[in-house]
Amino acid sequence: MLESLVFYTLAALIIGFGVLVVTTRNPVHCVLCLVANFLCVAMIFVLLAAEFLAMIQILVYAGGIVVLYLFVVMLVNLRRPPDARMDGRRQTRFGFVLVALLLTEVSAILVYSAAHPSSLVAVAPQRPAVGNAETIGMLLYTDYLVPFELASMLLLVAMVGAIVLARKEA
Amino acid sequence: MTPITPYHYLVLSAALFAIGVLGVMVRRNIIIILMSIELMLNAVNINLAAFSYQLHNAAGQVFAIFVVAVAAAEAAVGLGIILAFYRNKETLNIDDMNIMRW
Amino acid sequence: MSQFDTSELTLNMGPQHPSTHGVLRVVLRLDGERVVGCDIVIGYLHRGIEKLCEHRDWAQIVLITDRMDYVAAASNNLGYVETVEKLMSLEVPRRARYIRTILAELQRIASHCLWLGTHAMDLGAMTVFLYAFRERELVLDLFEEYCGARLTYNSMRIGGLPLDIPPGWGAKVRRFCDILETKVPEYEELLTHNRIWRDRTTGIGVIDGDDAVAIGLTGPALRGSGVPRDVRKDEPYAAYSEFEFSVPIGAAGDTYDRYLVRIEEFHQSIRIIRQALDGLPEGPILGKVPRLLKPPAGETYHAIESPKGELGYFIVSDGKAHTPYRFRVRPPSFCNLQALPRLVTGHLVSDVVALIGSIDIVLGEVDR
Amino acid sequence: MTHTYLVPLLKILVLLNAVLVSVTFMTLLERKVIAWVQVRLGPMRVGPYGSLQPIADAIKLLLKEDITPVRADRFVFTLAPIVSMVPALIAFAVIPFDREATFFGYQVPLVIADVNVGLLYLVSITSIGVYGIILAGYASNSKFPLLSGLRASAQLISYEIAITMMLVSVVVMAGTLSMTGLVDAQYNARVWYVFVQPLAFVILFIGGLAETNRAPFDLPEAEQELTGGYHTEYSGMRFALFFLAEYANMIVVSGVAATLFFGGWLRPFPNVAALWILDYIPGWMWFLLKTFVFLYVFIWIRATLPRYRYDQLMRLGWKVLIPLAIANLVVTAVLKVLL
Repeated sequence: MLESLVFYTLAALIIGFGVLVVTTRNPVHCVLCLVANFLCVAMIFVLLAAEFLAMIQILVYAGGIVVLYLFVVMLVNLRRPPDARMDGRRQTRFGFVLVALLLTEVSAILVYSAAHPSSLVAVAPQRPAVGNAETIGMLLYTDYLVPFELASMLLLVAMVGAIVLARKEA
Repeated sequence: MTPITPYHYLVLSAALFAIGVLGVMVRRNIIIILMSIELMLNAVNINLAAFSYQLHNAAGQVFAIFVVAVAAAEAAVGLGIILAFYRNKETLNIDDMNIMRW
Repeated sequence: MSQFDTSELTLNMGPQHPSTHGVLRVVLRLDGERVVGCDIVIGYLHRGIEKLCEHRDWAQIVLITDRMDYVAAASNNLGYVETVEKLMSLEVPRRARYIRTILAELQRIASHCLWLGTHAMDLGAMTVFLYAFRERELVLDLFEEYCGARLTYNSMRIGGLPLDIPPGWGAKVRRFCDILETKVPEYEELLTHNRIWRDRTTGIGVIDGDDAVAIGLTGPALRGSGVPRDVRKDEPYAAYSEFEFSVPIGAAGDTYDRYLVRIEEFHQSIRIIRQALDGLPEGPILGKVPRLLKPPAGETYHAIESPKGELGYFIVSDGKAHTPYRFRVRPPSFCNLQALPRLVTGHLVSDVVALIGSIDIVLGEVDR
Repeated sequence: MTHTYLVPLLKILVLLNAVLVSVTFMTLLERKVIAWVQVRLGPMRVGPYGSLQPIADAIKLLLKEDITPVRADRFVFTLAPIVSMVPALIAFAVIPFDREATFFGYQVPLVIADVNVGLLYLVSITSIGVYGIILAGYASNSKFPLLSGLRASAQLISYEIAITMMLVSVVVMAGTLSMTGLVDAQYNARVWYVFVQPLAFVILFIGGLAETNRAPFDLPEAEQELTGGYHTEYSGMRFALFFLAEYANMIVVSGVAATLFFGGWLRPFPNVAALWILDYIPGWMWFLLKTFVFLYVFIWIRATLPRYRYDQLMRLGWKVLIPLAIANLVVTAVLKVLL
């Protein structure tokens, strides 16, 4: 009961903030909506017993990546008159068609799978103990060591790339 | 109210993903397009977490963490490119970004 | 490629800003936080003192000079009265010269206390501010006992002094010197060897001796660059020729050296005051001055070492009127302020406040 | 029902009030301590020895006109103080004041949520706090706040790395992320972690100073340089919120330092039975006492040290603290595996 209530509230917030991200004209407000959206998603993760993931979501996404976005938006806004920030629309019709197609596809899959429940989904949704950091850590450093190292390489490359790109040329 | 099933999460995730797609298609400001991509990545994360919960398997969360790492890398490089571009062209309009080099 | 990359930000510091020591306005051009250019806008405190003096008689001007460097009023008085005495070739009694020296040195201590407090405050060391003001308060008390005023003293007369020192005043000054001698190490403990203080001041606003001379720096700001120029030594006035004291100089010419120079001047001032009190002669305090002051036609320039640098007066008398024909001040703050744009360029916003503090300006004197 | 909902709600209510009251009185403490350092009396007029000064301040700030600059982004301008205040408050949720205490026959653990990712929660919540400052800097539409916002975000992000690295080495020692678990681990290890991880503690404390924008790292709000920084354009209660958030953050950092390195609610020498007399002081008193000591040190440092410059601050963070934290982590991990 309570879980449903929390879920529907969060879902409404997520969708609402998502829509705002896409529709708001002022980029700074967009970034704010994005942060709110990410925080709600983090709470969804808590609902899914993935506390560690939720914290990572807040720490890395909301506290790190989006700050970067905010920074860039602010730096860019600085040098422009306010009216130049306004943002027209493009590809609107095509976008909506694409989204409609996407949603149709997803709902078709949902209807189909609801009619033919597969063995995978049938596992009882009781509260499992997979949320804690220990389990994830074990998996990360044993089964998924190679992807993990690759991810760290990716981050390193991205860091170097970002520095090279952002550096002013003398 | 019906109990919350994975379907609920999947619908939520699909909706969020759709919003992200819409943002990429509709907006002109490249920063907001990047932000819409972040929205889509989050939709994916919701899916991963939901299945991980459903299947009692933490692997889903591990992959969600990889997604976060990729998103961080993407943001760093993407924003770096945007800044470099902006310094040269004084615009963020994606329609103006139509040449491979300058 | 980087032709559009001129993202300069113009930052208007002042005239209402906590660290511009009054109503100085500094227009900074910033690249990020780095200063690439700096314009100084002055005049917010302009009262037309020089013109005003041409319409007051000779004795009244003493009072107006108080209002220039209002944290070192006695030095301003001294510079003016000595200029007029030079113009009129008046003989000043020795006792008056001694007391003038004591007053000027006390004033130097008070001014340096104020400088130290605000300079440290600008760099975020808030306690030094109150410590320094505590000692400044003692000086003000001494002045109050001497002439009844705490800020604008009107403490000198052409040809001597208006008042003799009150009984017991000398002992109080001695006691103050003893107190200050224990307190200066206290300031130094908080600053001189403090890692953050050194990081904030060493290498900031370096100017070498030749440049400093070329730009017209005087006072501690010049001596910090290693030029041993001190009017008290080079062209002694009052009773300075009779005392022993040394002129501290810096080596690197940065903010830290200017700080050290001023700290050492505390000690030198104490030394001078003690010698003056020891050798204080008896005698009159006012020389033979005509009732009606009317200096002969002529012009003269006379400078003294005010706490901030060389304070010079250029006075022209036409020998007819009871007022100066032309009155012009060479204020040390004004001339030293010219170095600011040169000092701050290339440094960060935080250093700007350090440098404004380090050249020690008073806007009342800059704008007059 | 009572236990699952009412008790936590009550705890939240009590804690929020306690935090807000102590935050207001922190302002008095700060003014008094700094005054004593500077050989003056501090506030003396309102109440005996000025003890009611915070209340007078609060009333004054509440009654002041709330000005929004004309060119400001009104929505964000209003949002920013809230955004900086909320994370500071909800961070208290995982700080344990004591294992448990008995109220009216109920055994109540003195922590709102003993979650198994408590430490991570703290780190992530504090990382949200930076938004308040950036947004205030942006929304004011004024140059000094803007510079301040840029300074603050760079500063907070850099020092977060060092702090997190350092927290990891504590976690490696204890093998848990739960705050209660960390205290228990110290009890079982028979030693406060400050003696095992002195470097980590120093880094946490320096990082904590920087995270809370306290002197000597108070660059974002340097009055002498940026005329107050991000809150230059704020007035009235919104201005007060920024200050309350800063003080609440100080309490959080002090509480975390006390929990992680000084045994939280444990009395000194918890395993020495001969000091049984110390047990008469309840655990939460010990915790508050330790927290208070840190708060005092915060204020003491502010009264003593000059301010760092922006580039020096970044150099300290990136070239000193982060390498040290990483080295500390590596050494800790190696020793943990070997021993």
